[in-house]
Amino acid sequence: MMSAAQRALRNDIVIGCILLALAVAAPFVVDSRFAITQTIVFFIWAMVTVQWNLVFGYAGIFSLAQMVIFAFGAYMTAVIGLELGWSVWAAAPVAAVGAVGFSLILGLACLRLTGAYVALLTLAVAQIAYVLIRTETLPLGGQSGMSRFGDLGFRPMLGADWYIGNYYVGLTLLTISIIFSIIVIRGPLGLAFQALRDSPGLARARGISRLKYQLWVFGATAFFTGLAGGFYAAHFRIVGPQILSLSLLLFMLAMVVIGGRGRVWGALIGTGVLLLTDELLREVAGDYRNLVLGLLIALFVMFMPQGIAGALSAGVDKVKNRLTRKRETPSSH
Amino acid sequence: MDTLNQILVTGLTLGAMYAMSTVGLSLVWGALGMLNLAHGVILAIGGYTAYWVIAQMGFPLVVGLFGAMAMGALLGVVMYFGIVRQMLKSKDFETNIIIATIGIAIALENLLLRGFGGSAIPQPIQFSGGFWIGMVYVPWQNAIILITAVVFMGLLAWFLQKSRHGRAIRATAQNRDAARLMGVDTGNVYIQVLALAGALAAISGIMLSSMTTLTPGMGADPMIKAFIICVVAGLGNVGAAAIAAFALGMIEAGAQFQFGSHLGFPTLLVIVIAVLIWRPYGLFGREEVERL
Amino acid sequence: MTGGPLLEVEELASGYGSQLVLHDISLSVREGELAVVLGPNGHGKTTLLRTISGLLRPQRGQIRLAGQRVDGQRVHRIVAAGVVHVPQGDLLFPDMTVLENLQMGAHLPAARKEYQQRLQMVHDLLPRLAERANQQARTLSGGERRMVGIGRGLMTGGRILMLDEPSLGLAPVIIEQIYEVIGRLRDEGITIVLVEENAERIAELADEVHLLDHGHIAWHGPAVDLMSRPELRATYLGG
Amino acid sequence: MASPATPAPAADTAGATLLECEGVSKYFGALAAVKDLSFSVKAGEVLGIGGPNGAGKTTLFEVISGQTTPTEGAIHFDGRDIAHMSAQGICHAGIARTFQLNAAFEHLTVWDNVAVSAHFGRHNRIFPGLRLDRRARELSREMIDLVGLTDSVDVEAEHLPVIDRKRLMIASALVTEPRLLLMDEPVGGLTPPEIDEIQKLVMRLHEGGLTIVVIEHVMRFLMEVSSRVMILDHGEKIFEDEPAQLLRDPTVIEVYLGKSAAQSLLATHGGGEDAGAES
Repeated sequence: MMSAAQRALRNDIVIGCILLALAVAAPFVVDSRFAITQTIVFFIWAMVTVQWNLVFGYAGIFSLAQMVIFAFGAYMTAVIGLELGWSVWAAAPVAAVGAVGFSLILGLACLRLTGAYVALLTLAVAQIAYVLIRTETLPLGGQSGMSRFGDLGFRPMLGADWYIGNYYVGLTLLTISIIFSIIVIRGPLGLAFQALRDSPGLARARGISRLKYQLWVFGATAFFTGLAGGFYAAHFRIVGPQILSLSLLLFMLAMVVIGGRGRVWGALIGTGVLLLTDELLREVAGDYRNLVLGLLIALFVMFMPQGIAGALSAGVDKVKNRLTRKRETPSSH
Repeated sequence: MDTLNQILVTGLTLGAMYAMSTVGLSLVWGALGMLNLAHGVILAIGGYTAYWVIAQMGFPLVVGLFGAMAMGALLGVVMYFGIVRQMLKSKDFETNIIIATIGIAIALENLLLRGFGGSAIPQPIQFSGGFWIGMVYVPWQNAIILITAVVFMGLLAWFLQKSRHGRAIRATAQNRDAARLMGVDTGNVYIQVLALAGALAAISGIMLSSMTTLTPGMGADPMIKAFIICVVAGLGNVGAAAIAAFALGMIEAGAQFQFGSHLGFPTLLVIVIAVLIWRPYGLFGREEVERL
Repeated sequence: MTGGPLLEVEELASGYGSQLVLHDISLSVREGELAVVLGPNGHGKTTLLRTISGLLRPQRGQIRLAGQRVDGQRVHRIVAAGVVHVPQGDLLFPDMTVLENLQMGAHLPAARKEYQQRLQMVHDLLPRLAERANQQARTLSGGERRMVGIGRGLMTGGRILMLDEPSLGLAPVIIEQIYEVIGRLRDEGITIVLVEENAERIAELADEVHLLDHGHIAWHGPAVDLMSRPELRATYLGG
Repeated sequence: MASPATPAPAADTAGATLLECEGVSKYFGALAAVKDLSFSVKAGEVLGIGGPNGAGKTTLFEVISGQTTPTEGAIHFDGRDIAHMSAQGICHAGIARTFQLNAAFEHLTVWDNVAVSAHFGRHNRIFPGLRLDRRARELSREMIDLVGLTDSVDVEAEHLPVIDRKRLMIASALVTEPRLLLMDEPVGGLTPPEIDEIQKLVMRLHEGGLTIVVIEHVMRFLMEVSSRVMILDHGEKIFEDEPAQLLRDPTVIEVYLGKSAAQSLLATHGGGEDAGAES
């Protein structure tokens, strides 16, 4: 009989394939350019939140450094493109490796701390980067940002439909990062993090080093976050300091929290729901968009701490129990 | 010699402002184990309330000050009944409360934007002129900020050390169950602490806007500095937070003169990161050993 | 006032989340009586005291103090009604001095009124606390911590004093001193509920003994009856 | 990593010293939890440790297993100085332990509790690996059967009764393939029949050649399981000898056992030289 873990893995694969099929078919079915380009933005932010969910939801590291790592990937891609003249296809992966290096340095500084201290320190690092870029202390184009470093090159091939090319590159990158996150979550590392969260002292006594494996996940997720940054730069063809703003960071955090921390599909659901709400609120609430968003975040974390994904899986379990109880003969207990 | 005096005056003023907001934050963490990310926007609301009471309603400055303190305290109490009380019972309260207060911060800042517009507004509580001490010219503005901070720090220290309620707050921070077994109504303690922190934040909001201007987002930077000072002093150590506030105020003033005003803050952060790597639990913090 | 029982617990069930530790506990303690609750670790002794003092909300059953229901109320109200709980492991305020810890005991208005005489009584009963008055609680030895815990409880001046394993972690010679203090408190007519893992000597001191086994009261009765029951002695009074 | 002293020969031949503590002390502020303690454990031996609560027994285990570092003194395991090694390093070096308060990974099933210890506990891993390695799975199945938790494999640790939590702790310690097992009150809070069960298990481990150091209050268990007993009081050693001598030692009786308990144990165990405690 399949153990609980194997059944969960099978479910993930099934859900994954269905979503992938829908996403692949979408450009042929939907012909509105706005819907496709918005989905590309969804792909970018989903890549970041999926990795952040691994760091925050599973590894239990309360880091607010995800966007500064994302920005590192984006800016490095731009710099390589401008200075070395490389095409974005080569610059982005190199920038992603750079982001891994940057995150390991950051990790060595922060990961010996716990809980609130990590959040504060990573928030401070993000604020430093924002100030240094805005005041042009770092030669990264200041407030207006950097551009003219090239793009994915679909314009010559597809002309007006260039964004379809970007769409499929974004989809591929997101798929890879989700597969990576499932492998980590369902593998020994996922067990190690659950053990570290349940009892750090016992985990240490059983040979699990908190710092080493948190650093490992910090670096590994930084690769995909950096890559997402590179893709962001290639897609929008400009990189500016606003990607480091506090409001964007908190918007992304809301995606992870509302979606459901520590759930495989939590980040994806959260990203989708928040982007849709943001669009709706732009028309409906207009100037009061942040007010509603802020209250939403507070209410969700108070009344649905395990997020939409958590509530969904709880609902599914309830239905399943009711089904199994009906099927079993009453005398079985 | 002159720049040294200037650094001293600016440093003490910065220190005073940071002390006012940091001490409230450290108190709330000590008693509740709660990091309040809405602390920055409460600071801003304090500044705006003083402006509204004085400039728009025409009341005297003193009414503006106490009105702002009352508003700060009220926000603290509303947050207790609105969010904190339910969440205290939930699992991993420490991370959830940070996210919930982020939501409140975003919402309140949006209200400030709608209420007072985004453009900078001057803070009516201002004092011009100054006086000389030996070779040093001290503007009244800086002197009053420093005096106010020292007075409130003294009152707070007396309250915490000597008064019955102050001791109950310290007891709750050191061991919540034991405090309850002594008949302390911990719910009451939390309300007092949040109200106190709100009032102190409102005052530091007035101080800050009197040196710069009122803008809806003015609270973010001082809040992060207050966090950093708390971290350097060791979260929950109120006395050390006041000392660290003045120390870091001086360092930032020195850095501003040395590297230019926009580099004061980053230098501060780099120093803090160095401190945290050297002492992961802050200068005065202690590591608790977990017994299995 | 030896009228009805001072403390009555009826059909109490309590535990942590879904796991019940106490299943169906009924016991009563009369004014001036020394009641002892014995039983191995993990069978619900501490849970019982934490439920009576309100730190734990009972899932079923009633608790009455001098006829008035107190179960379900907030801890500070139950303490104000007169229940004093000296918790297991003392739970002192580490960064406060011994005197400040005792002052915290007299936090409630009723206790504060008689602060001076009560402090004098505690210093007479536990002279070491006067010597250590200005020392931080964190730096005290095991025995001294226990005395501060009991002294702080006495400062609250409630009607019933509940002590959770006062012998825990102390050398026998110091346990002797602690029980001697408890004996004197009993002679002064203070109602005491004492929870212990296995304390043969304290059983002789007790008026009534309740044996707790897996969350149920296995037996209760006068101490002298217990002494004459070898099979109960074997299982409950130390292997 | 402290540089090892002269590399001693493999210590698994019975009788060679496996663990050596010299002048070990641990201070918490002014309080000396462990004071200048020296003792050694030979391979294949069972050392029982007794003494009142707060005598420093658990602190001694925390110092040996690397949860905290000793204030003074040296600890040699198999010839290597492990005084300042991390808890993970000591686990990989071959020392495993169980805990007084029945620690477990609450939200993991019995299988996952044991498997994660087997995967990460046997040796230092640079890469965490993408799947549980084969050896880890084999060991986990073997040890779960040994301790008798076969039919609660999918139960989450938090729902286990006390006796099963203790079995789980033993299994998750054994899968790290230790050469020395530190057991902190393995029968604390158990009923007499449950004590016998755990005692049989510990005896079986000892017969398998595992060196064990066990802390326990239940004297009957401690006497029957140990080849040698050490009694601590206020962080100092007040007795170290055969279990049979324990009941006649005046200081142990005065400080720890109390007269009545000593008499009753003498009646059942002491009775002259052929005390049942000879392993």
